[in-house]
Amino acid sequence: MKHEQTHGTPMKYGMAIDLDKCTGCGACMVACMAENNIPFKEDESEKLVSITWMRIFKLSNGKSFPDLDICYLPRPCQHCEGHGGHSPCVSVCPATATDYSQETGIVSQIVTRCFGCRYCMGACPYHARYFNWWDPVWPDGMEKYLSPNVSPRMRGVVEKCSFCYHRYQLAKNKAYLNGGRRVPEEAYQTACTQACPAGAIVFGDLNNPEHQVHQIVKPDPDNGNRSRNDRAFRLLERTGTNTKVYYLSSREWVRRAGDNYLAHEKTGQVAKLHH
Amino acid sequence: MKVDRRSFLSFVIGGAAGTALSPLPWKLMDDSSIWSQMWPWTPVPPDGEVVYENSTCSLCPGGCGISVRKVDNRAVKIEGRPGHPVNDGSICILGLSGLQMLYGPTRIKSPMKRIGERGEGKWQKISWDEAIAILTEKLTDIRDKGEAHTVAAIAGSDSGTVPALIRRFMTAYGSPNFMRSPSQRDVDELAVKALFGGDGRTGFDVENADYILSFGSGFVDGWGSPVRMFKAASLWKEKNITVVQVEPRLSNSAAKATRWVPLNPGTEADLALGIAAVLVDENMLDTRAVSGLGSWKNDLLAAYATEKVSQTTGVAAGVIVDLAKGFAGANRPLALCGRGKGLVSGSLRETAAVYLLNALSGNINREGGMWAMPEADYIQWPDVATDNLASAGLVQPRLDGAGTGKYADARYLTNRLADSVNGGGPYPMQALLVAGANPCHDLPDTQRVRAAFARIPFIVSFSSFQDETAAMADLLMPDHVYLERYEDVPIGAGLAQQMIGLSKPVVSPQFNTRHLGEVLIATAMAMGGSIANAFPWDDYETCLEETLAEKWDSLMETGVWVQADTEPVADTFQLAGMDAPAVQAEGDVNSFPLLLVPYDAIQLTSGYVGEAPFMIKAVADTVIKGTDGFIEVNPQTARAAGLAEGERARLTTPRGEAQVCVHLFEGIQPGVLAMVRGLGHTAYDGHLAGKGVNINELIGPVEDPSTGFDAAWGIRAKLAKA
Amino acid sequence: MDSALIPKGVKRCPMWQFLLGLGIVGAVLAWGVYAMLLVWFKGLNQTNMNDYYGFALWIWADLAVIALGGGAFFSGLLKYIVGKDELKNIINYAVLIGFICYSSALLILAIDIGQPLRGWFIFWHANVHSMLTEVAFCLSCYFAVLTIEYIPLILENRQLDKVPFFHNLSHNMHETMAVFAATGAFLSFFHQGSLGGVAGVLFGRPFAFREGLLIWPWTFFLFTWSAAAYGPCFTLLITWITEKVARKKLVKDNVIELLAKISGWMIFTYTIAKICDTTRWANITAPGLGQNLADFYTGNAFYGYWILFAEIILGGVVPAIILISAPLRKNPTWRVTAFFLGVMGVSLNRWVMVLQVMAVPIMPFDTWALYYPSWQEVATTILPVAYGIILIMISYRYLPIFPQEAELNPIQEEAAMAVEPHTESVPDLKPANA
Amino acid sequence: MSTLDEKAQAGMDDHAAHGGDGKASGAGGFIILFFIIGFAASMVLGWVIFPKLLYSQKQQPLNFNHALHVEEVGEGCQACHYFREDGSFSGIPKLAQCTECHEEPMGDTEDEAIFVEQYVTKDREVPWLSYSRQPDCVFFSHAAHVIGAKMDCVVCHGHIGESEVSRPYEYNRLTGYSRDIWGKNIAGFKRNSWDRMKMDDCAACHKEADAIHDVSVQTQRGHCYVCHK
Repeated sequence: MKHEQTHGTPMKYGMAIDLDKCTGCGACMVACMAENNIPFKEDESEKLVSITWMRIFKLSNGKSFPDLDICYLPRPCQHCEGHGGHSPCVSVCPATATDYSQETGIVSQIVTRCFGCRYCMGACPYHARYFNWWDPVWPDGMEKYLSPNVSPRMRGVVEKCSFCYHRYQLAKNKAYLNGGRRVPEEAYQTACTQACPAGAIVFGDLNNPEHQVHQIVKPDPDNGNRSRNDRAFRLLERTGTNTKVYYLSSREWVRRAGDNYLAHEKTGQVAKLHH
Repeated sequence: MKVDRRSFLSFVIGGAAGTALSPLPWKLMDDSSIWSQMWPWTPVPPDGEVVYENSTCSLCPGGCGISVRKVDNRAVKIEGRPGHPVNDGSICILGLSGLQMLYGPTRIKSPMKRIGERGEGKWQKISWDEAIAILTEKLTDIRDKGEAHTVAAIAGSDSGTVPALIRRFMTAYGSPNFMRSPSQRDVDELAVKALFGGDGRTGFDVENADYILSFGSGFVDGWGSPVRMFKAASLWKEKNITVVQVEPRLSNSAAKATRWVPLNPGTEADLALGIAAVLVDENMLDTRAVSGLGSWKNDLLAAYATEKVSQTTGVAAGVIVDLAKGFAGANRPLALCGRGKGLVSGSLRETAAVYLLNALSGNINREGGMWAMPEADYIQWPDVATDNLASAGLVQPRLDGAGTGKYADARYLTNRLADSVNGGGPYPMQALLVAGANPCHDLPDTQRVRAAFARIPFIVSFSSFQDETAAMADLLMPDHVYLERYEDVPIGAGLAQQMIGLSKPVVSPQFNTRHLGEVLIATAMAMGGSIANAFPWDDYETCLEETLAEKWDSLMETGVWVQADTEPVADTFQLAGMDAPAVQAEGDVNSFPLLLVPYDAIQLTSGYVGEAPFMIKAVADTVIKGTDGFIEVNPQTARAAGLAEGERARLTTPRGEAQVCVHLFEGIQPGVLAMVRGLGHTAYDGHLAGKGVNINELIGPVEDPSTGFDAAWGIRAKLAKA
Repeated sequence: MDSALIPKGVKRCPMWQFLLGLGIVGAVLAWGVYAMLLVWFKGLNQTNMNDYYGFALWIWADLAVIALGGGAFFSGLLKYIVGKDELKNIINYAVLIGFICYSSALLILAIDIGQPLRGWFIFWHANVHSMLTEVAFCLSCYFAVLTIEYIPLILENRQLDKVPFFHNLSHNMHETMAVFAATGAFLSFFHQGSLGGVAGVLFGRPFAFREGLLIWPWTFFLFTWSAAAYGPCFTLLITWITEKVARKKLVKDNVIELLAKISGWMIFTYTIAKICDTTRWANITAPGLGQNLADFYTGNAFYGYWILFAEIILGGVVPAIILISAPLRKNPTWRVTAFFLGVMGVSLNRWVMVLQVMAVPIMPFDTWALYYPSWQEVATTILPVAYGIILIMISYRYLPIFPQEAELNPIQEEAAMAVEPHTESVPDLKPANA
Repeated sequence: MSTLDEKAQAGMDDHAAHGGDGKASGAGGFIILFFIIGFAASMVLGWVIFPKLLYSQKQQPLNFNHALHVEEVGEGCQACHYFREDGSFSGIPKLAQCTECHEEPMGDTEDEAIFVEQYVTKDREVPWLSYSRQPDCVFFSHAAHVIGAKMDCVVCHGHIGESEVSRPYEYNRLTGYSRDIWGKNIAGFKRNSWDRMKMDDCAACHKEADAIHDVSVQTQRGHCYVCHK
């Protein structure tokens, strides 16, 4: 909004996920499913056709017993900013069913606009986008728990994590009622952040120095929004996706697993590719 | 005029032009796309006013506070309740899935009686009056024959008013056979009695400890009060505290620990005593709270020399000394025990050995230490005035043998139930009431449990769900689920505080179900006499309100009641239980060269309630794929058996065999196989039934000779290509 | 029976034989249609695609048929713009093959999208940044051009041609064909290129991503070029197959050789460009993203270095040499081998740019995803092949596709007989020069 | 057509042209007639019959007199259609709200009797048909418009507050949506701002009000999530 942007700097919602704390328990996944009316089938063990906006990957250091180490990595949509808002998926959608907001930094997905070409899924290196291969069917009676805040999707469209944008919408409603426009930090938190029993996820405005996520990440706008925190890394930072989900780990092998490196390259210390 | 081809063509062209200029094609194109945007068969959730209802989750013993979001009359989401002393806003995967249980199709929707063969699944809906009449008639019949003691009841827990009502009913009726589902709580209570000399449980001040030595306790796999433990584990990370996880498999807890010490399965007690021996040897002790240590020190040193322990446990001697020094060097070290989630009663020797470590470091009943918590005592009902029939029944020995002879210290030996019913007991069982438990799936050696159930002439299930035990029942009297009912939830689960939570009806009952408390009161009334007199309440809510007395108002308001100061059971730790023999895995090494150990996963409930679809969806494809269940195998072991990742194999134990898939995992010792506990359901619906293997079909109870509890930590096994 | 419809001066197989052929191919077509309906009514769960394989067999088929259909625009360009007039003897067939390829591509796209009823959103709510938008617009426009190019051919049917309106229409359209050819070439440049861009712009996928020129990645130009190079190969291969099936020569060798030679040089230059591209990508682009060739070609059961060899050497260098070298080119066996290898090469290239892109793990902790199509996908992919064969059978039988056919295969005794019956079927319009 | 025919004629040889001349002009008239018939028929089908087939009507469960209520309750629309504490909009009142006044019949109209007998005494919600219900994928913030932009209800809802009878609820048979959303006029012409409430109408109004959220990188307009959920 023209007169809105003058109200302050645009927001850039993002996350910091502490992998030292994450236990891989799956509460974030289920919180997301429950919050966002995500359907399920009788068999969800075929993970390549299982809709999980939030998915937990299991990372391993590849060593043998007893030196093996594992780490869990929850992967929501990374809400890539790319270069100037041209995230990998948004720029390829032929029908403008997904866009990047300069106001919130959120990559949207409008399922009623999507006609299911799946190009965005091919473009997303994080596999954060899911296709509705089937009609969503809730077992008899279970449709009662569906939330009116998120529209259930139909067969044949792509869906993905929205950073629980509807919570922002609702928080903004309340802000209007209270005579304001800005949504306070605690009024807009994603379902996964709220649920995480380990407190591993921190969500907020990366542009706002008062927000915890900013304080943890300390993004460096002069260096492609890289974190100034030594424990922090982003997934596939080198591809220039410029994601807004930062991960923290004290283990070097975990940080190295977040990106592709040639054998001689040092973790987290390679120049960013320009394009 | 003649309509020739050209005229017709012209008509068609004119029609096409006219159509193109009319809204018909364009509007149809637009509308059909709009139709496709909201197909009539895609549900549209109705909007409405949003309210949040506070309650307490009772799906596990954790006792978390929940806040249920409702839109008009529908519950749409369960969230953690901010500010709650247990979980402060967080919630676990099970708690989040509650609504799928509430609204799920596997609920038992009304009272039913069996009309087909047992287990055939043929039921007839009946009214509550009829159900209560059937139950009353059956129980009266048995009692009138002077055989009241042949009726048994299994409950999920024995704390809180509802289990107390069951127990009261059994007492008034005249049966000593009240049982509860086995768990680590069994051995913990017994250990508190043996070591501290009173009734109670242990509590662990994990938040304030500064060194954690966990003997296989899955502190982030569902041990204790799960959400509280998750939060503690994060706190440990923040405070940079050393956490040592001792277990044969790289569990999630082991992966979260600062150090994982793999050891030979089943040798935890040896390691704990080995560490104790180092502490004694190096005099790194604080013996203020320990009595009777004197001469025992030498026995300990002799029996648990570091080298010897190293051999038994497979842990290097240096590591043992290291652990001892780390433990002794910390200000507030804390040792935990109970494998995984603590679903097995466990061995007294192991429990006592770990508690001894806490005692030797002087952290009993101290900040950051282990507390000997007394039992909750808020249920103060007058004693039951039993009539002659009841009194005669009550003096009979228990079917499971608990409380007498060599099992004098055990309260419940539910693990012995199957053998007892199958002919080993003092008398046959004539009727069984099951509430909040699913023994036909959860008890080890399920085949034998099911055989026992087949012999029981009359089984009543109060389950809300179509579980394996309900499938074996003759009468179904479904309870409300926790979101539809009032209930007090005493929170034990390792907390170093006394707390009571309150479950409140968040939504009105969805089906024709009835509160178990109400059913018990109604049945008692119907049976009349002294039984009716034992239940002086009009309804359950009155009973609950009267019982909670002054706590009621604050519970209604805040949902949780915390006792300010609790007097510990005792401050002195007496040495006991540690000289019992070690519990060995069943089976012969030559025919079964490998060891199968169960492990617990937070994504599975491993308890009374079946996993909701959401939970199963979060299970990795290396645990279940399709209907196949996996076992974790070290690649070396798999190679030796000629098995590759994902390959099907036949797993055989002395108790049974199953087809499994192989998952290669470097996080497990060669020669050991691990299988998750909780799968292999035969009841419920297609979202759960038939997935994976129930490890209880492969493993049987192994009695701890000193207590009678099941202390099986694994079983010998062999693996071959399928 | 249908001899009135058969072009003059040529001989066609008996009706029963024709119908039998139609029946057999029609059965395959019906199988494809059944699969198509299954997909439309039950959804894309009928396929073996998954969230890692959003693009699979169908998109490959699209890319492949469009590349192979490139013979139409390129021979049009050569004939009408460059002025290689001999190509008029094969241009009809090139147009027909192009028409089949492009209509097939559109059909497959209509099956491939999850919400066919909303397919028009790509035009109505177009996102100008998307390569697919560019593809959709240029593809549809070029398909319209191909239709326009194909119509005069239909109108040349002996009976239709008798209708003065059609006759004139056809004649006038022929006159303006140069304009359409130019438009077609222009549109083709963009949509062939955009199809290359589809993979090349995926900057999140180092295997596909290419740097480039202006707004386009290199793959944009490589795709246009390869379509121009290999499209004629396909036209020539199909011509050869048609000749084998019809058991007669349809196009003179000098025409074939001319197009083959041009194709050879195009393949040659394309292969050099492709090698340059691959070298740069392997040594600069991918390593800049922390990946090297071994990451793309090892660690899975299917995609190995062989694919590079098959695509660039077998499908590029070898056919280029054969077609450039006059003695080899003039030898029919070598020539057809080159056509075959070329078609294989470009199809493989499209496969790599679609399916291998999806298969390669990007996040270091991810794994290779392999895929095999379901029968529904196979059937719907074979469907256009069957449809193409049927359209060729009908077009060949009733339309003067090959201007040199009559000359190359003079009819002796039956000529008169073949003409006779048609006078009855259309009594009021006597052909002018019967 | 005739020019085409002449052209065609030029292409024919003499023999054929002879017989065809008169015939062609006669047929030409018919041809035009047939064209007109086809054209007119399809225009009637498309403009008159089709809209009748496309839309269907339902009556509200009972007649509601807005004008009367507005007069009675004062406070205007907000008296019944208010904002909840969380900033959400209450929409059509629930029965409980009505029974605050209508516990007993107020007045003796037939509708009042139906209301009390059928709904109040039976404690059943009235299945009102909402003229302005947007599709499920739409997030419309009344707060942003009414509180934030201080817009009048009339802009989108028209003068429903002055109505004395409930007009029939018209809905699209194919999509099931109210005709108020999808446009009263089949040609898509709007006379009033409330005649249609499709996405383009939202966009047009936002543009007019200079309230364009030009934050979407792709559309240079509002971010999709401003109005979608």
